[in-house]
Amino acid sequence: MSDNKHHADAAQSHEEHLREKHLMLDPLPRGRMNEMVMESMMEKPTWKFWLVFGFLAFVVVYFLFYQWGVLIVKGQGEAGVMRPDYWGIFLVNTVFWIGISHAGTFISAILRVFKAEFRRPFTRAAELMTTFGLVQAGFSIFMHMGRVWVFYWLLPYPNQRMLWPNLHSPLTWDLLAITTYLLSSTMYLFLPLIPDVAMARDRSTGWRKNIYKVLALGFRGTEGEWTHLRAAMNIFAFAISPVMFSVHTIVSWDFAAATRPGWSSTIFGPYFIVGALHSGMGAAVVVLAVIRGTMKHMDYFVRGEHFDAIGKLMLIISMAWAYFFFNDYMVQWYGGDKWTQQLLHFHEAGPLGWMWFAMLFTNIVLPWAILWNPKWRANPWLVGFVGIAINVGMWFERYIIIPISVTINRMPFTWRMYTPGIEVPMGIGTVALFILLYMAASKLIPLIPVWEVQEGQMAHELKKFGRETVVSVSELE
Amino acid sequence: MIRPEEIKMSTEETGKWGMVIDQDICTGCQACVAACAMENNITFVGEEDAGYGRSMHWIRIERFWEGEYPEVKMTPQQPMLCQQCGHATCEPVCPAFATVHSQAEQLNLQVYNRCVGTRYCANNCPYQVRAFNWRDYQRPEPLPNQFNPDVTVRRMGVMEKCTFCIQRIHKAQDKAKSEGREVMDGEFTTACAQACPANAIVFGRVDNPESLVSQLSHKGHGVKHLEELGTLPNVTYFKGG
Amino acid sequence: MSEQFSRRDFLKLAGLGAATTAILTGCGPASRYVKREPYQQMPEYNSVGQSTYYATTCRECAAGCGLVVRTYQGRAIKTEGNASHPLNLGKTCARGQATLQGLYNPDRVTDPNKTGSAMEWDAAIQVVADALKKYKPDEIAFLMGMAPDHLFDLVTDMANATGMNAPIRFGALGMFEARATLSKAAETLFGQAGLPFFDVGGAQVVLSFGANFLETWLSPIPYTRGFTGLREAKTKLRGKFVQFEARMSATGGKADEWVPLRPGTEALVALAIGQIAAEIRGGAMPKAFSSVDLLDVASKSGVKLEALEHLGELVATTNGVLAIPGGPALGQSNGLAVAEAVLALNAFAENIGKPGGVYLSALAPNQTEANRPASAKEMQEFVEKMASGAFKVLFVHGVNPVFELPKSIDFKSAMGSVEQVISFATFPDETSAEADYIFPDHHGLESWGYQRVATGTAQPVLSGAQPVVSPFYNTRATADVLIAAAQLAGGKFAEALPYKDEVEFLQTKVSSLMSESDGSFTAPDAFTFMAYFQQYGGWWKNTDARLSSGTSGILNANISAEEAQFAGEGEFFFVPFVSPTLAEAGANKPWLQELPDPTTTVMWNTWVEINPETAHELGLHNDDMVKVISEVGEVQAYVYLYPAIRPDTIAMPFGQGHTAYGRYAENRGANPANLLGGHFNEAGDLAFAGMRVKIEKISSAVSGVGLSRMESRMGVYGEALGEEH
Amino acid sequence: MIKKFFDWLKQPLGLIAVGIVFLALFSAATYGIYTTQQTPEQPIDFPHNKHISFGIQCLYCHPGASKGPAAGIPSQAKCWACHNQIVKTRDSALLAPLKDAVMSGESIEWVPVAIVPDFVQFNHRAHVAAGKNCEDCHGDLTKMTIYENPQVFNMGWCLNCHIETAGDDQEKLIKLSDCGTCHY
Repeated sequence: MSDNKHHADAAQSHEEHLREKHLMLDPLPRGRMNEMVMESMMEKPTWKFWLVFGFLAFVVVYFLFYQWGVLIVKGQGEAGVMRPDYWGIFLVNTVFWIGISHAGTFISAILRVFKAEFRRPFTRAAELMTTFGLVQAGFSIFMHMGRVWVFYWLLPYPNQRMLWPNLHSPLTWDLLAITTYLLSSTMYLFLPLIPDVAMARDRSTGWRKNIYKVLALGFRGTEGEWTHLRAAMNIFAFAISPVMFSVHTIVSWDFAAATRPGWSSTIFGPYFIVGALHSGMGAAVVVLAVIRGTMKHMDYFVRGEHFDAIGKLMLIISMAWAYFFFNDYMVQWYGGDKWTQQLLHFHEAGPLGWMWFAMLFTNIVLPWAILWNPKWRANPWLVGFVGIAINVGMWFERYIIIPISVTINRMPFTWRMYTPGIEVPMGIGTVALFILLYMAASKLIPLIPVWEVQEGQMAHELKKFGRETVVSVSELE
Repeated sequence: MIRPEEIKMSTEETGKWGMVIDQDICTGCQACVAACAMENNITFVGEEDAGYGRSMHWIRIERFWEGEYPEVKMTPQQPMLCQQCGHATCEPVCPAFATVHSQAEQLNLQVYNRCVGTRYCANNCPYQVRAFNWRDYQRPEPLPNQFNPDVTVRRMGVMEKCTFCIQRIHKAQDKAKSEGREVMDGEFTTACAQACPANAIVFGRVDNPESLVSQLSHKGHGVKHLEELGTLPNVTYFKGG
Repeated sequence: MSEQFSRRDFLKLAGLGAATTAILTGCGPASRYVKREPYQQMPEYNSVGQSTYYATTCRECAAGCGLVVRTYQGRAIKTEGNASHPLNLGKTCARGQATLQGLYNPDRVTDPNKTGSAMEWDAAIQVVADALKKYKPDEIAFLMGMAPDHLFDLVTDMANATGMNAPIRFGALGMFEARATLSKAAETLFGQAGLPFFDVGGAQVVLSFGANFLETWLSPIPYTRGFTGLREAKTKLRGKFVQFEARMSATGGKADEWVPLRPGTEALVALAIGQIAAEIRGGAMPKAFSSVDLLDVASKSGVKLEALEHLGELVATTNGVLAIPGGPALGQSNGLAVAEAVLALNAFAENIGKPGGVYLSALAPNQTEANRPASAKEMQEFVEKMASGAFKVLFVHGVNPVFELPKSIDFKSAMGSVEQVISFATFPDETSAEADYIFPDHHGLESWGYQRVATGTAQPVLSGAQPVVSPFYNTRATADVLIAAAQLAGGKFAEALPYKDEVEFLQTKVSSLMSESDGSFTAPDAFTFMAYFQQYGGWWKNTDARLSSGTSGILNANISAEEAQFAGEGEFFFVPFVSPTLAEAGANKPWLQELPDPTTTVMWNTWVEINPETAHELGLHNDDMVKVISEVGEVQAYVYLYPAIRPDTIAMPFGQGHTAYGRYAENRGANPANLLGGHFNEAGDLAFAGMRVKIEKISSAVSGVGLSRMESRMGVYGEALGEEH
Repeated sequence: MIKKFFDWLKQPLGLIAVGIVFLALFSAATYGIYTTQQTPEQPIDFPHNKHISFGIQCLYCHPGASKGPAAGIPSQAKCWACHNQIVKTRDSALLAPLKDAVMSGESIEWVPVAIVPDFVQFNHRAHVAAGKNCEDCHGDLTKMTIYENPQVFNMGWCLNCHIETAGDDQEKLIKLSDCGTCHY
């Protein structure tokens, strides 16, 4: 008997344990949950929030926009670019931010397609990252242009001069890919937002209600509306995945298609995508940790299990990145081209060799050392730290690929080290703008897709087969 | 896109205008550099920018060292300028068609007014001979009196490079046409070749077997730089010695 | 357009608009709102939109190369070489190319002025006339540059007629070329003074003892052409070029064999090579070569005995050996012996007056005897006279002695002892800054004149100059000023210069050539002759007028086989050399500043060349700031680790370090003349390469501060690539 | 406060106000652009039509057009050479600026009208040699006093004519549509 009771107790505690651990098994009443999300959003910002917000706003205005004005008036000479480093940190940042934006789509689209249930509470946060990241990438690439005021020449528009953008140029592909990506990811951000905005509309007053009213497009939650919305989201989830892959592949072609030692590498496409996911996952985990730590009720929605799941993904991606890095290195080295040899040696033993080793440490050693352990993996701050480290490492990777690699070319008479100038404050400005947009978003739209969580919770239940408590998930679609 | 059967061997003449530079007699005196700057309204950038790789020279003279003291030698001076490649790497990468191949003159053109300043062309140039206007470099009055009216004065944010003195090509062609004849070999030359005290630079039509430049470039020991990249450069170098 | 909104305002506004459009389009000012002014009267030979070309003579140095300047709508656009000029055959050096940057330099002297305050030309001429009248003729001194010759002739005429001191000429290039030494050595070979002419193009083996003939030496364009002839295997085998010097010059960089000998041992090495060659060839040992001991030479000079033997064999067995003395080799206490020893090699090679050999340069058409600029010793005497108050008025034209003379010859304070110093400087330099008056001459391209070609071509050439543009500022030709002042002064002065203006003077001087035979052109009358003279850019004879009858007596002369004496203390020999791109007066031209030095590729600055091994021992690195200390002074400059310099030698370029010379030159770099003491060789030339110096480290290199180089330190020297290259 | 303002804007009067402001801005901008496209005032109201009616050829005053890149403005001496001999024009008030300029030796400051940007290398000679008449580009000057552009000289207009001129001649088309023909 006692044995039975013990078993029953154990089952009971196991069940509780499961509920505590998994959001999907720990449902709250729908009304309560909606309220929690609304409260987290409507919570009156503290003075700390405003302090940070004000500081970031200052950084954005001064470092990003004012300095950009200076850059436009005085020319690219304000930046550290020169011969042979015609490309500098602006393009590092472009690639970096496009990389960050990749994780958003990966989480919300790929994981949706593959029905990874742990994605549910943070698809919105990830999608925001995509859009906000792309904004920074766009800014960065325009900062880089010598005559940004004629940027529209890069767009195909009919004109009497019969001049068109050059479709042979990887930069034109880039522009098309990025604009496509920005448009589609914004739409893909918006579609799942509709039910939540509708929810917010029903629970708010004043100007907010007016805005949500417009954004909700009159969504009432009828069966027909849901069917259409689901269909649309499914289509987008499938459609946006190849866009995401293509975008970073095309970004990699900016380099891979060039005639430069160290750049002409056939493996750059997948290498860049994996790199993008690597930094993107790192960024996502940081965002989640911050949301969880600073916003009300978020410890309910974002739990250790999520960090654990993303941590696993990060570990796998880190391994994939290591594979591609080694593969690229191996092929470049084995090629035996004397300039490439020189370049590879310069990466390791040049004045910025420390950066190369730091990159390997933060991108490979650190994730592998920490993320293998399930307990450590469930610790938001630890995983968040790894996320930051990976992002630093991935930024280094792009720095090594761009300004450090272009130092070495086939004309040794021109080799020169790059010293950044105005790029540094402007780069910091983009980071500030990214955070600033996030902070604004956290107060304006529900960061948690409530309906998606509720949907998941409806589909999950604990069933007992004999003594065993088993999680069962029903098919919704 | 070039199909494999279209790829020409670099020994075949593909260009129209070409140059032969004899490194054995080039003394590195910089007369060509100065002549080029004067002819083409090239701006000076000042000590700091010049030392930081931002000088605007369209032609530079490279020299390296061989051996250690006392058996040290300067390698033959190597004037490096735009090689006016027949299959240039700078051209396809420009998103705005600002650097295009002139079908008429077989030169790599840089259309300043179309340039948006992505600097991809310069990045992709294996010879690193393109110069970017990093700033709006000022030439105080009355220095602008010297501007050559036949050459556009470039401002901030555009790429520039050697044009093989295309303004002289046009002028000579215009003159020849008005006189109802063809441009003769040696009738005109580029500013660098004209100034060179050592006569180390010869310019002319490489597609005319009679011209001095094509006869010289067919001499056995001429070298074209980085031709293994398939750029089909139109400048032939003699290392000599 | 409304009345209130005047056109001027509109243009101003539109100008703003134009500037904006200019930036937006990335190219020069959009011309929409510019105004165009027609000619009042279309100048002769001009037509709208067409360039006009004028032949003239380059004034960047005294060599006298012919230029053809392209002008467009009254502006000078481009200098090109005059293809029919026998000296340069259409070629120019970098300095000739950049001469327009002097013409349109923003810092020129715009008006006649008295210590900065502008005055009228009438008053200025009165000042000159008063000076001529007020003082006794022998209290009036003229100091002139090496160009232009017509002004020198004018002043000489004036001096001859009035008893005024004969004009003294000086130039830093002449000082660093040790022209007095060359001239004196030539005298022993040819029996008369003058500049020797070395036919590099016709030689098969050239041994150059320090002569930087591809840079600034004597007449670099024809020597470069000669070098091409030496190397080009057209009618003969590719010639061989051996350079002997302690620091690899741009010329030495082209050598097939570069022999880094110890400074001061050039004479020994030349004699030793002669001795070995004479032994190989057999016969009597020439007396000149007999005095040296080979082993002794090898140990003193640092040139291995095998190397000497190899060179001796080369000299003995090759036809067409040519030996050239020059540069720092002559600027030593034994400079004359070096010149004689090297010329003795030529005598041994039996190339005097033969193709590929040594000639005495032809005299220019209206020249009766060779004259040379003052040697440093003569300058010292001149300055001593100035300081003693012997001169009451000093006229300075075309030379900048405050900057160029060695520190030990204190021109600046001597100027204080002269009552009136009148400068005719076109450009505000250190000397004119100290002058009481500046009466600016036109820029060379705005000037009339002629220049005698001193050397470089077989033909006697009188190179003609004419204004290619009308004067840009309120300047006046010095010849005109002197003629006007002389007439005001009256008396002998007016008699000496009975001309209406400079052009009439020129015509008088030049038209005497009309009757000469074998000229490049003939003319029926003086006006036509003058017109042709301008059109062709000068007049020259079509005959080879070089003196080719030298003696080989030098072989039996007693040539002192002593090492040079070095002044001062310190562990380093000091080799100052003239910057090949800036030379003596190029520092005010921004594009010359931005030309990389041919050897170091440094732009816009001065450097100190040190052997990398030595630097390593001393703990010096590239871009460290060091102080170079000689017995008379010290200068500071950045270190350049130069792989081709002797470990016991340091070198510095001359050309920078101006305290006044326009915005592009001022306070830039250092002037090695501030290290030079008053030591001379037997011919009176400055022993500029005969000093020992110390160096002291001032500060270590700071990242981002230092020499601006064209070359990549990473790519060329393997720095920061993580490995020894 | 802001809400009130927006509410006010929404009522008809507000909408009209918005419309007026918009129209005002739009017209100001249009006018601004319009003024830049106007033929500028010249120091002398030069009557091209009168000169042509006297039978003076274009090339008489602008001879550069057949010889080189620039057609050129005649020198003042050339103008005065004729006008000096005609009693009516010698003392005409209309020609006072010319007379003053000739007497004082100062230049008349004409404002160029038919111009292209500096990055366009235009050559009159080639166009004249190719059989273009002056009026093909510069319009019918018998109907103009001071010169006005008959159309905007922009690249589309140039290129159109170049392509039409080339017709089916491939070689000519390559030459005439090459960027380097006009831009260097």
